[in-house]
Amino acid sequence: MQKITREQLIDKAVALLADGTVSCVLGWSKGEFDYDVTPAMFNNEEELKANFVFNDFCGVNFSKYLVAKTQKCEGKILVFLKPCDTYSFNQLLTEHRFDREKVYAVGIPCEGMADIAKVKEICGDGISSIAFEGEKMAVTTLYEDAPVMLAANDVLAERCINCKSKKCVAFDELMGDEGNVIDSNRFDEVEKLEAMTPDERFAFWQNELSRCIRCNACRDACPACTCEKCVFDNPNSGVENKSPANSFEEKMFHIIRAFHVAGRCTDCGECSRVCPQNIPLHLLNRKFIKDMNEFYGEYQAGAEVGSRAPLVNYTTEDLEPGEVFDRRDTDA
Amino acid sequence: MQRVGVFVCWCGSNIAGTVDVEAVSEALKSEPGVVFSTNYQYMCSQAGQDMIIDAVKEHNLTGIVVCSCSPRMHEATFRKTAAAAGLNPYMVEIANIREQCSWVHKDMLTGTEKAIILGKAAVAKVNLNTPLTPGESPVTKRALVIGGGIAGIQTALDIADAGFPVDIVEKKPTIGGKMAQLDKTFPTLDCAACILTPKMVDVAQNDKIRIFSYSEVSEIKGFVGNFDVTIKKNARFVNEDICTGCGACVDKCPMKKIPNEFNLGMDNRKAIYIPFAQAVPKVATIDPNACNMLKNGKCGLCAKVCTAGAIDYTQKDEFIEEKYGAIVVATGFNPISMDKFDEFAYNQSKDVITSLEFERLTNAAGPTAGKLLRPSDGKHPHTIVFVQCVGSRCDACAEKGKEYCSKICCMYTAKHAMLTRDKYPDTEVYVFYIDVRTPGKNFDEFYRRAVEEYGVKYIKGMVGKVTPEGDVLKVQASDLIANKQLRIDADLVVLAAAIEPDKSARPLATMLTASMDTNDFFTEAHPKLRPVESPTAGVFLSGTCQGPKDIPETVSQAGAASSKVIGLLAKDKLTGNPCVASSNELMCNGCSSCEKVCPYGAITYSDKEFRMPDRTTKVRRIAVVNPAVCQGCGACTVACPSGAMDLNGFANSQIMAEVDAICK
Amino acid sequence: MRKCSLDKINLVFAEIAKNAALYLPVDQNDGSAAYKKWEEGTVWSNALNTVRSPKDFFFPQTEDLMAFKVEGKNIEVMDTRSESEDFVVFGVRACDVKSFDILDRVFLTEPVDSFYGSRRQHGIIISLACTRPSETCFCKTFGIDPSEPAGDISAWKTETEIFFLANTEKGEELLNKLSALTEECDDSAVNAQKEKITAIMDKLPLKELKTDAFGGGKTNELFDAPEWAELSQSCLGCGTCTFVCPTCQCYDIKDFNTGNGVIRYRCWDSCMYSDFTKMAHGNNRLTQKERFRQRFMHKLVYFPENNDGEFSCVGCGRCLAKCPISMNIVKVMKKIGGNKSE
Amino acid sequence: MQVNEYKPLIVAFCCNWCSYAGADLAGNNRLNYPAEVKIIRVPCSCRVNPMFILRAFQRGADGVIICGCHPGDCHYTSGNYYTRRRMAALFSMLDYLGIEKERTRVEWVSAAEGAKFAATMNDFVEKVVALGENKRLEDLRCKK
Repeated sequence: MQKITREQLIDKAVALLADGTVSCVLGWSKGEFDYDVTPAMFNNEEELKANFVFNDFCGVNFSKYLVAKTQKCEGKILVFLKPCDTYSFNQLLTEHRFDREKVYAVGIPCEGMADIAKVKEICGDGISSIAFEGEKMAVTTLYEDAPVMLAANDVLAERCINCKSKKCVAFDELMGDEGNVIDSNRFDEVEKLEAMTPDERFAFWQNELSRCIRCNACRDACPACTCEKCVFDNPNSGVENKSPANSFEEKMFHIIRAFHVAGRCTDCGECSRVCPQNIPLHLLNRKFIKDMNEFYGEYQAGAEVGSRAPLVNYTTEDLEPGEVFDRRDTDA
Repeated sequence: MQRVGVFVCWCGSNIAGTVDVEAVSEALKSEPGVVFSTNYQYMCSQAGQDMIIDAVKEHNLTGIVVCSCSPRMHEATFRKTAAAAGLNPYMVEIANIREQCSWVHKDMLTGTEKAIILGKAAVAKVNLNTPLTPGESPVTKRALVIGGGIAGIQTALDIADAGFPVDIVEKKPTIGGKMAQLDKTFPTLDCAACILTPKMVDVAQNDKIRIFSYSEVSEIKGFVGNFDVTIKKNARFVNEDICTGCGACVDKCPMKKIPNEFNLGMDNRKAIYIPFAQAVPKVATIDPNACNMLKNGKCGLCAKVCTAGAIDYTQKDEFIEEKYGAIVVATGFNPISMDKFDEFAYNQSKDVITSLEFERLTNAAGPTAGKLLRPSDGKHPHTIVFVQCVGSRCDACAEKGKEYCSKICCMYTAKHAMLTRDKYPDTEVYVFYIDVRTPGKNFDEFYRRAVEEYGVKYIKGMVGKVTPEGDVLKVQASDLIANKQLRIDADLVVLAAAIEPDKSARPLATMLTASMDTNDFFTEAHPKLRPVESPTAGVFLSGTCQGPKDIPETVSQAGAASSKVIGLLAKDKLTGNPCVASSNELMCNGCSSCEKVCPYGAITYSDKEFRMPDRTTKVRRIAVVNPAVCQGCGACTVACPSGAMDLNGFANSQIMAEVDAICK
Repeated sequence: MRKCSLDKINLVFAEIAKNAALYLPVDQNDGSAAYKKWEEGTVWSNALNTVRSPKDFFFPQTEDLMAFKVEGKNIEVMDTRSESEDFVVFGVRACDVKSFDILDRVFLTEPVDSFYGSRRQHGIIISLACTRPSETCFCKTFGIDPSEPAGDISAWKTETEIFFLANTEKGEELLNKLSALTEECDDSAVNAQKEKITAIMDKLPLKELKTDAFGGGKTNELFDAPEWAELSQSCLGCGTCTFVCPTCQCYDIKDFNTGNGVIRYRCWDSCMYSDFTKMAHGNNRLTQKERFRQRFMHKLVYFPENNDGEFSCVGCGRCLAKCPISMNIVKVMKKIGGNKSE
Repeated sequence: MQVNEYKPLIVAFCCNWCSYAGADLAGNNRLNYPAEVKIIRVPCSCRVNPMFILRAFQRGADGVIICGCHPGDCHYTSGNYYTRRRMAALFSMLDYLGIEKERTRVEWVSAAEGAKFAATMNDFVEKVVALGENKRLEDLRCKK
């Protein structure tokens, strides 16, 4: 469960609105149920008190919204950034995608966000309410009289289980304790795939990617995908398409998507979160991250502003493309 | 839709021997856009070219495909042909059916099939060609030489000789550089000053050359032919135009204990000084850190004695903006610091010196008036140990020294050893070396003379430790050939310190967007074929800023660099290669990925206002390619995630069309 | 009404699959269900519904319309039609069955979409009554009774048995083929189940959602509602809602150059996309607000206006579950419709 | 003569300054290599976009090879260093998706290495032939 509370965040937002530091607030707005939270702009205390929420379902990465919102908003925007959002924030600044001066960033701690699918896996469908009680989540359904008590860890989203950092790397102000970059096992799944035979890997990805419906949610939610015009929407690019017309198109889309964000992807996990077909897209991004760490030294996109991503950098001693496999084959 | 003409060349039997040219021209007739297709014995001949010109006129062709030899051979020819026919020269594509088809495949069927496919690819590409016009930019007919050592001096003189104005920016109060500090030069043993100072005078007297001494380059903008440079002229508190260099001020200056940089601190100078007698410009300079008048307003003697009234304590740094067409980097070198080489006791004993200090000790204008005397007690040294490769070829000790060979040390050490034995035959001279490298005209002969005629004791091995004991330096070394340890009591130890690029080079490279290697030497545009040009157009390299060099090499490179500069400045306009990158501003994100991979610094950013669909406006950062600087490699096009960046002549759509045609 | 024990369900599937391809919801390894072709060993999913709607069977995401073979400068038109296979879709929920009526209104009115029509002719729908609706279900809002699903055959599943009732000739015919595996029965068990479902429907959180504020003729009233800006402010412009929607029917027709010719195909399009209905002059709807509004105005106002008051939403709840930022038609109806929606 | 011998389709992207010239030299010296290799000239190996490589596979290529100047010799000083990184990342990704790693290659061929060019192509084609047709990155629409 989150240590920082909705009330603390509202107080902060109200204070910053009151003293004129910011003119609006980018925050989470409550939904129909207790988990369907929508990002929204709040302009005053009244709106905040009525609709602002903060709970274990506030997973949306706000950084990307700043690209559009800073252009539209008069004055500064207050944005609450979870540690993983701050990496995206920095990466976007590295790419000059928004004006830093137009944002007042408040770093907030995050205890990991819940995955509603996991909640439903345990409690079943038909959720009528989710209440947060101390360290537990009480889930009531239409079909059981007593609520099911869930521990946060039972329903933690994959990206949060493999959280890479609890440290806010960008902020004007930090609420709560300063976290640390943590050791995660985020590459375990990638390693598992690497250990498979090519046939097994092909079968795995064929199965996963064949589910793609080309809704572009992965791209549109991705804070690295902020292109004014995506190559996949541009009829002149030669790769434009609106549908996964066949298995090649699926692979093409996902390879190029991952390649375009390689070195820029902060591993925030939004792509996998939003995929309606539960394709583990983060495993593509993480493969690039893992490879580049191994080939060219550790690099975390967004850890600081202005860093040079591995694919726009080089050393004269880099390994050869063929050596990628020699290395692996000798390791095995 | 393009109207394409296809011309298949037989190249005598070179192509026609393995490719059915008739079948190729026939097959290509039915390709989209093709309205005319033929074949001929020699397309490159006058008759062949006339055939193309006639066909263009007769069939209103808008694009031409020539199936012939490599484009590296005749692309230029056929572009000229197209121009003669009134077409844009870039509406030509070549299908290489000789080098990459008829010459490598033996079978007629195979050769013909492949030739058709290559032809189809060329047709597919030319269908997407657009007329390209090379950009033109004017050339400012003035060159800037950064650095006033022998490299800069020679470059400036050569450029000026061709009639172009040149400015030299030198950060020291005088030009001359390292060569001015040397005594004799190998392998001819003529005196450095005797050959350098006349050149310095030439520079001073040349009305095409301006010297900005005691100055630095503070900003560089622009591109080849059109650089805007800001030069910071440091305040020297002496009006250069008035100062006669009489030296009266220097005589009267009470501040006497300032270490003299020119003699590497082995003697002292005044707070107001002229570095050496032949300095150019020969004007005094006040050291603001030493001058009492500048520090606390108490003194003013120099102003009193200056009859010319040149002293100006209120002088300020001055910024001069000037336009240049070309920039030559001649920032030179320095010996590396000996601080990390404790084993040689450089910091413990005054009698352990570097080779450059040795030059000053043997120089008639040096601190000892040319007598070889120990810095510690002024006595004649009787045993001298020279240590080579101090910090050079340092594989294991990369953090202390350099991995590369400093190139000049073998020869100057041989010179030092020989001259010592010549002047002071009673002196024992040892030289410790890893290898003696003497590739150069008369170099090995010179070294052999040192050993054979002058009895210099060359020992293969390194000195492990130098320990000062009383007035003796205990030298511990190994003789690798005799395989034994040696102990020598030396009076003087001379270290051949590695050389490194001057510290000013790195920030300068950033300003120039010129690339450097990991050792901070400037990189050439091509290591073999364009060794005096930087990859950044309009930036040239002279002397040791590019790599270790001796004087003759430096002078020849200076000459080469100047001829490149002259070649550039001789043009009134620069015609660019039109196959350059260009960014579609509607799609550009301004993310800077392209800029990061551009080897030429051809990409800059500007903020542009766009009208948005909802009728608001939005200011967006967009990339702008300078076509005069871009060389057309295409690195940016792949770095660009949105595909906003594309390359003229090799557009994404064109290459994909070729792929499609080949894979049909 | 006929019934059969669930133990024998695979025999029923095998029997159906003898004459036609049989598709039914199957659990995938990611935990969700999807329609898969039945073959020996395929296990029927217990999930409430599939992520993708069954509209794919009649209106596939991608469908080749025709092809052109290019040789030299000759172009030959090729027939690529392939929608002549008989098939049965099993386990379609009431909401999704209703979606076919909505699609029919689009594709089967003149000019008839022969691709869709042909697939409709060749397909038999066996629906399935819901037993455990989700909190995201609001089919009732659109007059759909999940206990009374339509289709060629309606089915009800209890703990141990499955009940079938043929509604059409096609259904009757198919049910007859299953006579050896099924037995005639009365509707008491089914009625009991219906009652249970109705009771649950009354507990659903969205049970009060009303369409009163919407329908034909409301364009002027709603088009410029200030709420659209707020509702659309965080829309990412992805196509998730439209692609999981059983009633979204917009498509684009595109040409694919194969190198040897051209395949002309159609594929789903999304009104949320910036290049949706892009024409030579540019786009109709330039901002995400306009695109967002289009989707909901179409479902709630324009469609009923042209289709006898029929809304083009069936309340299946897929968009509620899948929108990356949890914006959806329910929130739109409540905000735009105000107290008329409660 | 084998009539049904499998003929792979190989696309070779060659940089204008080194590898394309190397291929020309192979021609000058009449060094044979399989006709299945079709060369596309690019200014620098760094011009090769991963999209081109996927495009080639989509359209029926069985192997794609990228040739550039040796590291350190790039006509544009650093282009091939970027190629090296991009392709290392891309090829590793393709392998991760189960696509046979022998279908893609980067080779540095200088203008003087005509023999190396021919040998490289012979070897590459041999490896691709051993794999057979590209099935994993094919687009069936292009085979109709």
